[in-house]
Amino acid sequence: MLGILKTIAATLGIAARKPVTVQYPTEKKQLPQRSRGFPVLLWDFEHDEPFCTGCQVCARYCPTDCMTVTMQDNPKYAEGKSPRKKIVDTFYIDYARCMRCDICVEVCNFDAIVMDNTWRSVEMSRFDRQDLIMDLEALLRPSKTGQLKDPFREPMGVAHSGWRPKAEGEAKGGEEE
Amino acid sequence: MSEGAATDQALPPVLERVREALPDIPFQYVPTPLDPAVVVAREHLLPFMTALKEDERLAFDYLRCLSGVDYLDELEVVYHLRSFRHGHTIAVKVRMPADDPRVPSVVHLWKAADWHERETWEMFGIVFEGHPDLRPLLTEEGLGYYPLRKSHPLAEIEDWQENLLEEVERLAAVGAPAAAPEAVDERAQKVALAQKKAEVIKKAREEARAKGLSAEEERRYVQEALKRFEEEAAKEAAAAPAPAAARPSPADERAQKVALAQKKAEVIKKAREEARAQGLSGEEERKYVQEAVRRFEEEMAAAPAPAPPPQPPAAQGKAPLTPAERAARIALAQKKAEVIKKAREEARAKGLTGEEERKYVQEALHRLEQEGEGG
Amino acid sequence: MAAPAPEHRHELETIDLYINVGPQHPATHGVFRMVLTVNGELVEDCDPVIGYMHRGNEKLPENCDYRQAIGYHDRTDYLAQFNTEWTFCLAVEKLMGLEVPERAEYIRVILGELNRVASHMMWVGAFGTDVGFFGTPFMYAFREREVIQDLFEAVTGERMMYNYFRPGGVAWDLPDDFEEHCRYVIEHVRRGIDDLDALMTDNEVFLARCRGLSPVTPEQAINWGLSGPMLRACGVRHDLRRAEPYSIYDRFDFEIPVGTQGDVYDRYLVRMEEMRQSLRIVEQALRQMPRNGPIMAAGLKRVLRPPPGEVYARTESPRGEYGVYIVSRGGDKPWRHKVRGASFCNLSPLREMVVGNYVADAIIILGSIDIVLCEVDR
Amino acid sequence: MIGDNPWLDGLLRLLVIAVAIPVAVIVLNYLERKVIGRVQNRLGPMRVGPYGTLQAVADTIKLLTKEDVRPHSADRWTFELAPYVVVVPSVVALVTLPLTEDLFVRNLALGLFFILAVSTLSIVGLVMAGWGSDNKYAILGAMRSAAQLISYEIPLVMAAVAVAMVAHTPDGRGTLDLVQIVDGQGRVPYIVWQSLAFFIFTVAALAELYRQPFDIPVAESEVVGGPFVEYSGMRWAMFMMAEYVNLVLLSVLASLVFLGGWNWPLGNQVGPALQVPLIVLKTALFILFFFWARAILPRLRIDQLMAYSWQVLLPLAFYQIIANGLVLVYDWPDVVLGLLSGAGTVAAAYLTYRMVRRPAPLRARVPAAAAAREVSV
Repeated sequence: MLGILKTIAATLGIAARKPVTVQYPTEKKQLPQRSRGFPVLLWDFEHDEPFCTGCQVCARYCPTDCMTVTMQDNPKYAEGKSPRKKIVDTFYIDYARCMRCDICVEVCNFDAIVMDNTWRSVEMSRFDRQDLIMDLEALLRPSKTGQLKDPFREPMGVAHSGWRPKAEGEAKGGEEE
Repeated sequence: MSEGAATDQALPPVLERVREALPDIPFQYVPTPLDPAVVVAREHLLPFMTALKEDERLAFDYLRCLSGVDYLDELEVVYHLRSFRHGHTIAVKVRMPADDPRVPSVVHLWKAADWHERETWEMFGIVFEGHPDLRPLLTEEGLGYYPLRKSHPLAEIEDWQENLLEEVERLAAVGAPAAAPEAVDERAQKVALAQKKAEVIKKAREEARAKGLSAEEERRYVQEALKRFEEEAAKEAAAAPAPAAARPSPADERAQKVALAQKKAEVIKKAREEARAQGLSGEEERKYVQEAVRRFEEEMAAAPAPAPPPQPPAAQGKAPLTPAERAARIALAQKKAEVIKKAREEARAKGLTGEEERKYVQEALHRLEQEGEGG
Repeated sequence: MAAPAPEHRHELETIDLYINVGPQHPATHGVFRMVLTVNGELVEDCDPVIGYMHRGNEKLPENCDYRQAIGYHDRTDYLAQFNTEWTFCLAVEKLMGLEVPERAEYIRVILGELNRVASHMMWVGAFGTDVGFFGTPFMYAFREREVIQDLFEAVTGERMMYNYFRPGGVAWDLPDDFEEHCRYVIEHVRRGIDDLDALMTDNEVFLARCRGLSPVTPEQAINWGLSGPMLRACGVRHDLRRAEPYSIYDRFDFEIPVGTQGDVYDRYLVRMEEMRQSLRIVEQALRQMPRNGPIMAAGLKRVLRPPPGEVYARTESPRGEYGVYIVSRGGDKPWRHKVRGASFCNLSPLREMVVGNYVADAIIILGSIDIVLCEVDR
Repeated sequence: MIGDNPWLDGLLRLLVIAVAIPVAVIVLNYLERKVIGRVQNRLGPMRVGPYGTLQAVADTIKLLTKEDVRPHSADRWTFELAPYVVVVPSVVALVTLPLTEDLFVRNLALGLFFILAVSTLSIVGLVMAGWGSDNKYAILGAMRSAAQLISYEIPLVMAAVAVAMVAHTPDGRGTLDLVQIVDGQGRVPYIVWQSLAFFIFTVAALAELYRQPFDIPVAESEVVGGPFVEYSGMRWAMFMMAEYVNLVLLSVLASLVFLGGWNWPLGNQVGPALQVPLIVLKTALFILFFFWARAILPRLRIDQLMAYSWQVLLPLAFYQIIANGLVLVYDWPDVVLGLLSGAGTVAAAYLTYRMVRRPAPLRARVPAAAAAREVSV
């Protein structure tokens, strides 16, 4: 019976410890900066337009094929207000299909798409599957309204093959593959 | 497997021992990164494998992986073996023609091969003779097709399903019951056939077990039952000719959109080369390319859209794009391209500037269209 | 093949009771079904039925390029994703002859070994519920798993499906506070292992249920193709990290725990000891890891096109030898992509292990094999 | 005796019990989840009501309102009556359970005998539930529960009888009246003189309640809840209520018979104000032990469980009764009783230890049918 006595002693010790439960809705665990929720688009506040130019690289590399992107000429470019000739016209991500594999963020040439690391993207359950298909306006909302404080910009991905430290001031312009 | 298999360059130590132990069985050495691979003919496989297991110097007692590979014209089975006593590894490869997928089973040597062979059989259709219990493992009985064969559709299967659904919805919406079951029927028929076949197999297997046949006769008994069943099914099929529903061609818009994007990309590239050829500065070059794209879009808008919107079923009989019509359109586009090139060379020969050159090319196009309508 | 005895030689002609254990059953760890032919409580015959989780994990990567295929490996063995991604990357690196930088190798070893601890924790919890504990080992095990998963989330951003390793290195660098977060995890997990040890190892009732149950001799184990803790419990000192060292495992010293009788209790002891050894490896790796340096092989194209050839790469996943056999014919998509799941091979001799025991034991023997159904059905 | 009408008095006392049972079940359910939660280093229910106190109430309401489904192929009346056959005996047994000298419904001269006799009836209910719900797991669970409850009923009864034999009463020794047994424990509780009987009683009580490590009839991982598989809603709630009532019954009985009930440290004249909390404290001690055993012990196998009862508990129970008999015949002082019983307890501990350490007997016997299709290994 020694083993069982030892078990009782051990469990008495453990029962005395502080319980580890986090009571979810009232207290929430602090998400790390790299937490991968769902992909969202970034808003360029200087030129008041999305960073994304609709180049469809992410749509091509998405394993689950959950993105559809179309491109349009940038009206602001004609007026000379923004450096981007092309801007995204419509951008749909089907969050029901997306498996959050972060390949789109990696291959994006213009660093226009990042993973939302706030609780909003973790609490993304909806009653109807159609509501999970996010259009351009819904994708831009977190970045536009400032919910997305500091998204994780990975310093080095395979897309920028050939490792070199990304100096701070380096231009974010997209270089061709 | 690399095509040019090196035959006699320096053999690794393992294969030296294999050469000593089995002088009479020819094998071909194929260098692969981790384990030395050998290709053995199918007839020599069983003696080769028994020697690998039993021979003192080799003692391959651990079959770690058995996989089938489909090289379109040939099927291949790869055995990866390891010896615990000596610590060396080897990969044995056996090739067979695709229409005669038979390989002797190695379950009596390594029990591990049991499930591997069952899985390879149901995925590739390679029959392992001598396997005690060759039932499918992952898929259900009587599936009728081998998923991992290259012939089994991979990408198109989605389109095939999507189109089937569209077809059904559209026909259901029109309420034409006569035509509706035709497309769906093919799939339901196939499922029914598979279920019937599964029952036949199960019944045959029970009878064989009841008669107390050994596993070998049992499998042959099941085979005959299947053959008898197929003949009856064939007779029925002959009596009521199954409607040969041609698979609807995947005319969805996504493929169309991609084609459009590619054409536009070509136009941009061509325009950019021309601009560079003329040594235009960055700014003009961009404008030049923009015009080329605008012209291309007008041209596309003017020309009739390649796939007319789905007409009502009544006109469904005429296929949207008969091959003759398509050939005519391609010829027209080529003629137009030549005219543009010719006009451009003339303009350059005359030393016209970019602006006049474009007008010149425009007129050439108009003349071509008048001749076209007139002709 | 002995001639089959024509009829049952039972005194009283009783029909056999077929019990379907699964596919919905609390003890089958996923969608797996055992059709047990039961005579009273004794199991006379067991026919394992698999294939409920078959999703064509070997056919789909033939349509994806080499980076997209990594997602499929996360989903074959969903308890040891770093090990499976590692095997796939190893295979592609061997095909292309890539040189993985030092720091990336150390990151892979640390995350791989911590993943082994997390996977064994999951097993101990689930096995405890099978044996009859009312969820206590499950809660202790998951408390440690949460700690490890928080570390993984800090590094890769995901708690389970990491998609973090790339052929040639890792996707991006570690966060700055990784070092002391890792030390906190090691110390916390070590205390968790001691809790579980105190709760289960000497517990007489646990001993009574597990000791001496379905012993497996080394010859049987090798012939059946067992690997990992199942093989080591039979006394065969074989661990790929030591027998065929891949990556930088030859720089660490760690023991390989080995059992004596090959029964269920030995499998439990081997897995508990393995967890401690993994923590030792992580500590050594943390000390030896270069502070900075490249984490990705240089000069990689965005789309990898390995030269034609074939390779069977294998690593020591928590369940055993996880092998990936890739045949490439030069294109950006693998021509054939075979996955040798460790659970697939460990599960195949289930019939020989279970027949002759009680129904209650059949459940525990199945639990002790530590099967992950996605790896079995692929 | 409230009012001079015995019927009214009896009715009122029964009413008290009828109210006390659901409250006790809800409180125990909540406490069990809190205790097991704390053992597992987590908080337990916190969401419904302050600190989760209303969680058990919410569960009860849910169970009462949930539709209790009856499988189509079930044997109708067996299926529907089974819960009542399980609940009624354990509730009836509460009638003669005294909390203090006059806090009971009716005190019978054969109180102990009545309680043990009635509580064995629930075995029939479990077998009816298993057979009625026409489900393979249920039948297996029912057969297991029948085997287990019967084989552990005997040591339980014999342990109680052993104590009843040596109970000190004003007119000589031996009585089945619970109040007299408790009165006899003024100075020394019977646990001291009858430690072996106490050991047997506790282990057998665990088995009676089919709680870990003897919860084979309702093993989740093997027979998925045993006889209760097909039940849901109100009927399942009745089974759970029966379980908790049995728990209370056996804990109170154990504290009365072995720990001296309301009498031991404070004596008889203290009055109910102190005696009731004392008996509640002792019962709580037992209940805590049962909860803790559930959290930390795995499950025995059916053959080990049966072997343990027939080969260890029963011989020891006989030994205990013979020892008591000797002491009564030769009129030795109580100390000898305690020594003999102590020796028995040590023997019991050693026997359990040796039996559990022995590896499970190897059953390599492969029945003929399986051998026929055996794949050559």
